[in-house]
Amino acid sequence: MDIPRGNIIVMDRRRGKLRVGQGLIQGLKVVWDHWAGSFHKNENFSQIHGTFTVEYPDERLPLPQTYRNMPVLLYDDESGHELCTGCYQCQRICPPQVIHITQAKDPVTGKMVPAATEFIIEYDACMSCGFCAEVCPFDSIKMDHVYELSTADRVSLTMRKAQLNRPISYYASIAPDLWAEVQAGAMKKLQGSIKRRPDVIGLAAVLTEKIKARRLELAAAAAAAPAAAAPAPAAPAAPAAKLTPEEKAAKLAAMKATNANKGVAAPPAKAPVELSPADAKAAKLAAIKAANAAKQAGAAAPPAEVPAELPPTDAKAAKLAAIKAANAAKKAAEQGNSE
Amino acid sequence: MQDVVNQVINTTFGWNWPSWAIALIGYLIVAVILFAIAPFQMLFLTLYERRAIARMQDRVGPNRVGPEGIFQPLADGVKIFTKEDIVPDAADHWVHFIAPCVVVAPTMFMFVVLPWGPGMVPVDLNIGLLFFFAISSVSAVGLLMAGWASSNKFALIGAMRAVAQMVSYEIPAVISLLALVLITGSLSIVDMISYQGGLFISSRDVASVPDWGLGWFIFTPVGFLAFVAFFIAALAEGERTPFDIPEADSEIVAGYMTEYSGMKFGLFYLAQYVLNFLLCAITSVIFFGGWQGPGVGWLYAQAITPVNPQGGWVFNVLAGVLGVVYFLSKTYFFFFVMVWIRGAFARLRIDQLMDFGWKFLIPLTLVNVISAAVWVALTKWGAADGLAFVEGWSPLVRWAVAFVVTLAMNLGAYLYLARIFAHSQAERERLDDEVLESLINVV
Amino acid sequence: MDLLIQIIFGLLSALIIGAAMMVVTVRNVIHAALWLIASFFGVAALYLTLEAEFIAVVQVLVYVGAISILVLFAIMLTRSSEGERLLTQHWWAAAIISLGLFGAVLLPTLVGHHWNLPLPTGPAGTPESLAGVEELGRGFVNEFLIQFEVAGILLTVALIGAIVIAFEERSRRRRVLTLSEEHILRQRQQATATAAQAALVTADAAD
Amino acid sequence: MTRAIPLEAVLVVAAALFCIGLFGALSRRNLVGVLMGVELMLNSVNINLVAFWRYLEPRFITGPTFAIFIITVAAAEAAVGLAMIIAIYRSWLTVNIDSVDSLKG
Repeated sequence: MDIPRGNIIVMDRRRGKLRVGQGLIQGLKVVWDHWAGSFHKNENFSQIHGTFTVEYPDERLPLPQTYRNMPVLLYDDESGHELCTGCYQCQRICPPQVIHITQAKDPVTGKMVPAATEFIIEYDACMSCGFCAEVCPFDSIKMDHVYELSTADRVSLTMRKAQLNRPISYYASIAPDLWAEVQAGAMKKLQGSIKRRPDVIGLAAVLTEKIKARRLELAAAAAAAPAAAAPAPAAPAAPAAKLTPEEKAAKLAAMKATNANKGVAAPPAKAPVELSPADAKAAKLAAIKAANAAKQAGAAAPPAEVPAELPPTDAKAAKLAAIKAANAAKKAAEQGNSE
Repeated sequence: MQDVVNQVINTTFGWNWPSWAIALIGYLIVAVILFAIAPFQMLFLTLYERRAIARMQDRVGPNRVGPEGIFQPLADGVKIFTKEDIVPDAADHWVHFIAPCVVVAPTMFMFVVLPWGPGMVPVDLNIGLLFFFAISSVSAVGLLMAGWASSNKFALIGAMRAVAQMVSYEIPAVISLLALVLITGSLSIVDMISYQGGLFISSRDVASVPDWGLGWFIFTPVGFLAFVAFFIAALAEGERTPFDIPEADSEIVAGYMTEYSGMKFGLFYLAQYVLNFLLCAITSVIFFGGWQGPGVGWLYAQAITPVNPQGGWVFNVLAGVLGVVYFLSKTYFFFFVMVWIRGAFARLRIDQLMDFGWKFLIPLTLVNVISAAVWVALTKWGAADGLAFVEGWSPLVRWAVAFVVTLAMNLGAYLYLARIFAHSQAERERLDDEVLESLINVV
Repeated sequence: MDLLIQIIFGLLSALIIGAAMMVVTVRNVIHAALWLIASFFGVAALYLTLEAEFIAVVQVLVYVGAISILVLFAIMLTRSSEGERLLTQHWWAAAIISLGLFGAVLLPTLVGHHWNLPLPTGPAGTPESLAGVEELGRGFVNEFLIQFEVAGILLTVALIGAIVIAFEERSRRRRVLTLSEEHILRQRQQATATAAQAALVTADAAD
Repeated sequence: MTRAIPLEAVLVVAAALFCIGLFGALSRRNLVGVLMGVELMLNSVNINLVAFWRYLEPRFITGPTFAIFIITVAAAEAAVGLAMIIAIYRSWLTVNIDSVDSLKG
């Protein structure tokens, strides 16, 4: 007995007729058919017989493109820039208020920059409503398809920006049609915001880490190199037609370092002033600059080399190093002046 | 068992222990075996039920713990053992504590008269059948204790329902068995099994029938009707789904088990599944010949028995194994039927349950008892008992006449009662409507 | 063997008497009923030691399985009067009567009387055939036929009588409506209300 | 059995049970308690009957037959008695015997 799906079965109670248990037998037959049919798997989910069970860890159903689980942040594969501009739209609309954004500022001017320095989503309280993805004007937040998120503790479900970043290519792979719809607009808006982003602000967190490491390397190399030989070989990277984001950033840093080298007459006291932006990178840069300045000022100033060699892992250490370097530079300058 | 113990102790070791010590040891060994078997039956049946019902619902069921999920019951057991035992503050602590034991103990007692194979019965009581049902009615007391001691409304309602149901459905169960007791002429379960040799016709009724172990009561009209009535009553007594009113999850949480947790809850669960196993077993024993089946009788005739001391012990083992296989396969088939019914039917309301039991099942089984009397008269009585017209009929003819007459009686009774019952239900609905009308008029 | 039986008998007697004492002295009526069940069980076991298996099983079936359940039901359906006095005002008179009956009449009579016992049977003597279930059944349809029928009529009368006494008429029963019935009721009320309004309107129009 | 335990022992147990039941039936205030006392008394009578059958006339079935009749009567008595208790409770809202005294002038 095949019951077409989606139809309402109206049972005929057969009032007035003598009922002697035929209905019970009919019911048993239906169940028997299901039992007998359940020994083969129901593959297309269109019949009413067969086992429907998907044995989950072993086999998984393909998820539809519009499936949504948890929000993630997209960044551009090519430039490494995040699509997010820190516009707070998602933070405002989020019903359980689990999105927390810190707007980026230009370290030099102190102005707002269309990027987010920190972006936190508390996955443990997120309810997967998808409002953030819908409201995002830059198509930066998208809903991920990953659903195996369980952890042993609550804290590890608080996702920071580095954990939320996904390349666009990933999103295009899980939801190609959805991405194709918005791709043109999103990329155009991204180009616009990239123009307004100084330095490395707005780069994906995974890249900034690498850039940081690379910069330190370069800075150390530059510091170790003799001052006279500095200008030309400081930038080892050739000006190629197409640079990877890392190389680009590295080049930038190297250029800055050489600029500092060139500025012989630059007053060493400038270094602490530049520390005002509470940014690690800026501080580090300042440190490097100060060190270089110190080297320029006094040839016989060995302590100045120390801070450059320190591996400044975090902002505080960097700041400390910068201050030390500045002090050392000042001392060296005084010595030089007195001599 | 006692012969074996006697053989080992007094002949092999030559200790010359008294007979009561031998008997005690024999009974102890049997008891230990049964106490080991009962929980394993429960473990197996839980898995069996879950897998079977899953298939009926187009699912797979538990299949992750071990191959095909065979260790799932053990995992459940470990879980239940590690749970905290919570007793409500307002509970009557002693009664609350004793109730699970009172529920479990009778189910263990019932194993005493259950035959597993030829010559494999713990105690062959001459009132075995009555013992079985007398003991099974004791667990009702335990249920009532559990429900009352929990001092919980749901528990009390569940216990009341359970007891009302058990007491009501014991009557049709016992009366339907009474018909077969009339035919067999004995209350001993072993006698009932040995009556069922033959081939569709019992060799006791017609001596010329070959003994293939297939002369089951189910092939007679009396036995069939008794089987249907008994199985329905067994469903009600085992609180299986169409009658699982006492623990209707959607209405009264878990009935009398609501305030139980941990191993006490596990004991209720154990009692329930062991009772289900026993009911299936007694169904298979009484209506489907128990261990009777092709080959068992022949094998047992070659074995060492009090009748035939010169047999070979190999035949003992073979007959035992084959008998137990037949018995267990029948039993598990009936458990499958229980699961099948669970998958198919919805739960009854308590008044429907009572109506069905008292107004349909009991009259039906009473008619069946009269049919059984007719059957006995037509197949066994002679001129000496005042039944002169059967003289000269061959046993087969007498059997056939008895078959037709009892079939007509039972079928007629069934159809008539179904009609009456349907009318009474309609009348009931009409009365309900009247009450509704009167309510409207008041308002 | 004899010692074993004596020990078992002693334990059973203690169970029967102790449980019976609890039945009449315990304050909680439910507990009294549970002790009553224990006493019934002890009596059933005593029947077993007396080799009356059928009576023992009937005892369990009827007393434990039916009567005690009835008693428990009756207790639960009636409100127990906790906190009031357990015994009547003249309980001491009852105690004196019972104790006197036991100590002064029954005990001396039973112990002092000489019973004309047949030869003791058991492991030593030849086992004597006991009247079993079959004899009992034959007796019921031969010599005790009238009594059997009377007992049957008594049970039927008791069944009908109990139903008649405890029966509440359906129309007098307090009834909780189901959701669907409530819905129907409300619908009908609305229908009657609108009909009445319509009647009023027509009456106004007629005026 | 009959050798190990004297008939008197069984009869004394039955007599003690009877007296306890009598005390319960006479002194309990709860009607159900009274009924329980009566049940105890009936049980003791049954013990007596079965004991006499076993010790004196084991080949005849008179003892068990009477025991079964008494059990029948007890069942009927319990059914009717408890129905009456429920009926009384319905009209008096109590089951204490000294409260149900509307016939007392």
